Amino acid sequence: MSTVATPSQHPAKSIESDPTLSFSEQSRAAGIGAETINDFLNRQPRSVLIRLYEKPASCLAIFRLVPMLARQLIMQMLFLDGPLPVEDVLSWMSKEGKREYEDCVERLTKLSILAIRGQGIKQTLILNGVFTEGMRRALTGGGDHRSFGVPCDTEDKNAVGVGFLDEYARTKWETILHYMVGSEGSVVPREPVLYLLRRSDLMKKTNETSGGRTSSLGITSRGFQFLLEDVNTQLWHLLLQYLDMAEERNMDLVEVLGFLFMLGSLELGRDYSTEDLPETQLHMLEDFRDYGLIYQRKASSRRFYPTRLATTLTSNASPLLTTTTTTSSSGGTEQEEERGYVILETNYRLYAYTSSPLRVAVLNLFVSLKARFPNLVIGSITRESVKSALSNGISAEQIITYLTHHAHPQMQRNDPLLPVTVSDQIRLWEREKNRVLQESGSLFTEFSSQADYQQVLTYSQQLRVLRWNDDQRRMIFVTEQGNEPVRDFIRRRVVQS
Amino acid sequence: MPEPSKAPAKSTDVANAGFSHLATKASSGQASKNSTDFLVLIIDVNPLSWASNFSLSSQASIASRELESVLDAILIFLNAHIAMQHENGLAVYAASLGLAKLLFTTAPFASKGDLGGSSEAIKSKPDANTYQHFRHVDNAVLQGIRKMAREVSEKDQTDTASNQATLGIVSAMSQALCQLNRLTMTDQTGSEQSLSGKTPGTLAAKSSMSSRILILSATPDASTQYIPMMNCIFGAQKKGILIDVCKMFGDDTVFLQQASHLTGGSYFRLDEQLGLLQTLMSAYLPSRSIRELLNLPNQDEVDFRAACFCHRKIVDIGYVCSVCLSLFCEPRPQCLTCKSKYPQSTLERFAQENQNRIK
Amino acid sequence: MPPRGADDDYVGENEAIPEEEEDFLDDDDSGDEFQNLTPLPRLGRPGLRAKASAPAAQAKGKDSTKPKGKAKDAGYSWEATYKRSWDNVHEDESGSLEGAVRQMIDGNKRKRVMRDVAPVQRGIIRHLVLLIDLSSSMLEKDMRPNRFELTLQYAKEFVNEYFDQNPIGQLSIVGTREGIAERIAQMGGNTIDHVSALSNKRKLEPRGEPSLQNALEMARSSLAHLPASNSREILAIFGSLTTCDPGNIHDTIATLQKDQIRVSMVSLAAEVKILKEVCTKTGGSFSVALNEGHFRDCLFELLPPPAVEGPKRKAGGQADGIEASSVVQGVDLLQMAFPLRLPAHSEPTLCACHSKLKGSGYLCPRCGSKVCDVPTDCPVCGITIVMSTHLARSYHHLFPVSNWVAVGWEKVDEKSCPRCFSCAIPFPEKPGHANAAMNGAAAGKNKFNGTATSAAATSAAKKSTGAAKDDSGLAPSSRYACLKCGNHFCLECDAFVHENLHVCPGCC
Amino acid sequence: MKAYKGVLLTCDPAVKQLILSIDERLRFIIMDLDETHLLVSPDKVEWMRAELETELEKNTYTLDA
Repeated sequence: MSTVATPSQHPAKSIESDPTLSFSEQSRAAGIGAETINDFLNRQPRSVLIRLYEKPASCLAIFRLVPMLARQLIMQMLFLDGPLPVEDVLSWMSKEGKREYEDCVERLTKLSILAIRGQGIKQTLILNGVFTEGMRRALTGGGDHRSFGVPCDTEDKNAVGVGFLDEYARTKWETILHYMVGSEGSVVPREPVLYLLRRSDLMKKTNETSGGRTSSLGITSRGFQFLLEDVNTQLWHLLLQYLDMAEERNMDLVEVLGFLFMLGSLELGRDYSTEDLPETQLHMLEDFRDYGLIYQRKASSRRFYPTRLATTLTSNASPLLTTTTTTSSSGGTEQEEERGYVILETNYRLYAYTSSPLRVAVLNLFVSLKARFPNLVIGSITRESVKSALSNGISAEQIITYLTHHAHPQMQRNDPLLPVTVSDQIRLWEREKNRVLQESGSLFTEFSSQADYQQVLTYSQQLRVLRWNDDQRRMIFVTEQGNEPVRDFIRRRVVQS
Repeated sequence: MPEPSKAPAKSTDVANAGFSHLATKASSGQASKNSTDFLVLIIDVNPLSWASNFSLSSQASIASRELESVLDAILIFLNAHIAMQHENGLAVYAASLGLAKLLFTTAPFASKGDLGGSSEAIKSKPDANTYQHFRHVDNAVLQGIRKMAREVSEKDQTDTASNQATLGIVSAMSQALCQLNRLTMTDQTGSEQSLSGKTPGTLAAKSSMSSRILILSATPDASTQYIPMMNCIFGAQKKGILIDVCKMFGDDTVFLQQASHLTGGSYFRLDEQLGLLQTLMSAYLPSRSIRELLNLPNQDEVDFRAACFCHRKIVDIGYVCSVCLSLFCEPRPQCLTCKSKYPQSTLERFAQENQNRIK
Repeated sequence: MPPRGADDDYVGENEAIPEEEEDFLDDDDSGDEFQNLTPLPRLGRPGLRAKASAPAAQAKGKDSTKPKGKAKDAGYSWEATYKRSWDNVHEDESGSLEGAVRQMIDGNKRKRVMRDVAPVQRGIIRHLVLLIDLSSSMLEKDMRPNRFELTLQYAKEFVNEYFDQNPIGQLSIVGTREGIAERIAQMGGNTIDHVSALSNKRKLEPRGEPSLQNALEMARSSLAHLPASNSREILAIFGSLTTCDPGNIHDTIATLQKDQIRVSMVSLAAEVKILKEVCTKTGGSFSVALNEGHFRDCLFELLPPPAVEGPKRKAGGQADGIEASSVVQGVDLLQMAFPLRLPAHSEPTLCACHSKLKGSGYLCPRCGSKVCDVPTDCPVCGITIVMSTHLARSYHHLFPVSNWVAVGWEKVDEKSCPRCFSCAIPFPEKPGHANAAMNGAAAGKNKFNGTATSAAATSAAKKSTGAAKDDSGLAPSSRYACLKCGNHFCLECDAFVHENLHVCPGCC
Repeated sequence: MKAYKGVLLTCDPAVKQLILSIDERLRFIIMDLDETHLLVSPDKVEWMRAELETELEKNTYTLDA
């Protein structure tokens, strides 16, 4: 389904992200979530991981990132004292289970959680000692690792409630998004945020200065795709960039990751002390304030409150902000909206029950809006509007996913959820745009003999550079990369013969 | 324009363009795989059976220490269940003589007010060394069970009649089913279904919540509970709720065996106490979504022969009252349950048949 | 009959609401009388028994005349005055309809719950012949898509539900067309056989005239030999206004009466004298379907096992040769066999019922022959083979959960539990305390409880208008109490317990 | 044995005809390979796409227009 290939600026990673492993509970059909936290962890060296496992909170968070079957496997072995024979494990799996089991073991070994000992039938599985210790601690409690956040012992005179935190997190986060879509009167976020946006190729410098605005950042096509994602994916996308950056800034990755995972285990609406935090984490605290992950009354405050953005970080809940508001008791309308607000009819007309300018701005990316009411926007999906979205780099699949995700509860009764006419038409429009595919390379013709032709053909096939060939007229088209080797091959053959 | 390298990936995409229904089906299948799992744990804390099981050790202190160690295992198991998935739900009931109590639930609608002292636990300061969710569960369950034990022992002293009371396991099951029912209702999109009348079935099928009940049983069957127990089982079966049973000690209970068999759950009899944690972890932790990947312990033979109401004898051929369907192992003139009198002729005929067979 | 428009059933449904409400109130009354009695009627004391069954019979009689009465009141649906359905809906103070709509929904829920729970003796071991008119009149299109298609569809649903509710019941299907009766499905307990027989539309093509007498005779022949303890019923779906009979139908009625076969009918066209007479004389019910929805309701009303009318039935002359005695008829001791289940991986052997080679199956404990499916009668020794779960599945008909009563505010005090006993949802605060609580944490947690809060709002509204007694059976305090254990439950649990669970969580 | 540098276009036959007609105005096709493939000179591709777009646009009708 994925339409956008792995981001080109990370060639190293794209090799790592083996499709079988990309296990993307978070990554959507679209390409933004192409690298997940899993891929990031997979490429960490063993020493980093082992140090990470010293904190039970990190163990728990990483535990929740691996596939369900792997989690079960870990749990099963956690309280066994000896190694577990592979044979036993296999006898306990059903036929389908065995296939998934291979993947799980591979992933767990990559994370240095599991090791395979021995050969042949006598193979045994053994859990990493540090991880076992950490995980057991997490489950049984106790110890003095203090990895689940140190609460403040003193009463906060300016204590804030959950409702406030939710509101705070939302405004902070939406400020960034608003800035990206360039809504009227949006506030410019702080420089580190802008830097991250630029770095992650969501926005780039534009030469023309628009209006009276001081900033000269413009949204990129990746940025548009980013907007259509749900908050969880967006957040992780930025955090991964942050992790990448942390490496460059020589921050200790273990502390950075450890802090992230700790945030995920904190309790909403409680204040935690900053006192025991090391330098790196204090620094992160400051950065995370900008994203709304954390609330601090003053920069110098000795306590901080995690917001819901932070506490649900390590959960796989698909629409994160949904949980943000459904379980909170603030603002009834907001609650309703979170369950979906878009009604799409077979006549391409779209009704969006929302008052959020951000949502309207996002919809405006691919819907031509007709009318706006206080709590309702009416528009229709037209060829023009979809085409402009496509030219911005948004794919049809992304549009459809977005509409599905935000469908109004009233639509839930339909099966399929979206009118088939509309979803198919959007795909057809995309296809229309791709009626001509191009690929540069070279065409080889006028081979002297059928044998020559055949050899070059096989050779280019082996190199996987062949794009087109015609046996009758003995013509071969190879890609640009294939040009040189094939040319060499022909030359060598000429010399030989 | 897309870069050329995309072309191969694209082709399937394009091919799917006209078949969006296929695409949506596939994606919904994916979603259901990560569905949330709601576990209801019913702990049998019947003091009589606990005491009798450890009567060999003869000292009350040892028995209570045993209980503590079992509780520890249970708490680790509960924590593991919550750890498995952030969204996993949990409710814990304790069933004792004549009563069943909700100790903890994550169901959003339930009032947490007077649940087993958990309110005090929430107020208390968190501790940096424990995951908060775990702490809430542990505190609620521990305090709840202690409170219950206190109440039961107090009641014991006041009236001895409570010794005759049966175990509140059916009460716990029916409460659990009610809560699960409510949970699946709030899970679906509200009230439209009852307006349109016939939709609930289709909606229920779509709901992504999978729920199961795990019973840690210590007490043998009570024959008086047969009918309510069976009704609970059928209720669970209709709602698609699994019932897992772990028999901690004591004899097998036929009712619970049937419960797990009829609802597709697993029944396991623990041979030694020490294995409790490992058994819980390996057999009862897997959520329904990954059960299809595993071979869980299963009963080969479930005894579906019925036990008669008069002597609790297992019968091959029984005599059934046509009014209340009570089952007896031998012909009798009057029904024990509904007091209906049977025609003399029938009784004579049966007597004759029996004689013939003996000949 | 002219085809009915789509808006007819709209009116029809609205029509049904007040009618049924009245009805359930009646049921409720009769239930009250029973509450003085032990849960099961003591058959040994005929006096009590008679008293108990009399109102039941009355209620039953009312039931049977209900559809007719309804039809009379409403006239034909095209003659009815236009119902202003929106008049029933009132806005609350804030101008929202939510409360009013919610109350209607809850009212419906409660109504479904308030079934007759009077503990009457029911004929659990049912034998029913489903008789389907296959005459050309079934091709009328007054019901969509036409009578025939609709009937087949509902019949399939009926069969499925029937076996679900009557696991040890048996069913056979008979059709009638071109003046003769034909058997569509043999008497048996297998849902799949019956449904597949009903799915074969080509074989059931309606044509010609029906013959009521032939059909009844054929149905009777498959019921008459059954033992007295089994309840024998015929359910006919009749579309034609005429019948083409070879003899005197009154003779047939007399034999049906003699064999104690109860005939119920659903007519799709109109009330026909002879059809009605068959039903009333045999103790069945007769109804005329007004529209598609009502047709379904009429059919499905007959799903729960019928009450057994004790004194009227007299044994004697039965195929089994059971002599009449002083005991109430229908009460009997039955011999049943509980088979050994063979797992699927066991050695394949021939089964006694189809002579097919199969691994799985059940062994009759008396003669050791193998059958494919239970419940059934052993083909070799004739004993009834059932699983204990089949028996258990019927228990809820015999020991129903008593109706819970709505609790008024005056009965709520500090001692009563603040949350539903079974699902732990908090109940709304008593109005007096509400203001104080609203400011506190309670306001937040009540949000989840949409039902309860809005119900409280509507009940508060009701109070202000002076309507003291809530006629819909809804509790102003959103609490429903079990009289036996005294626990309070919410509306959802009330519905769930009575419809699905059949166990009161407090009583066991 | 000969080699041409160029861009391989893959398209459906209908679009190919359109491209051929554009080619009549300004030659850019190096070789017509088969029903669905064309070899064209790399520097004209963008221009050709723009032309094709306008051509296709002429044949599309929308209600809103």
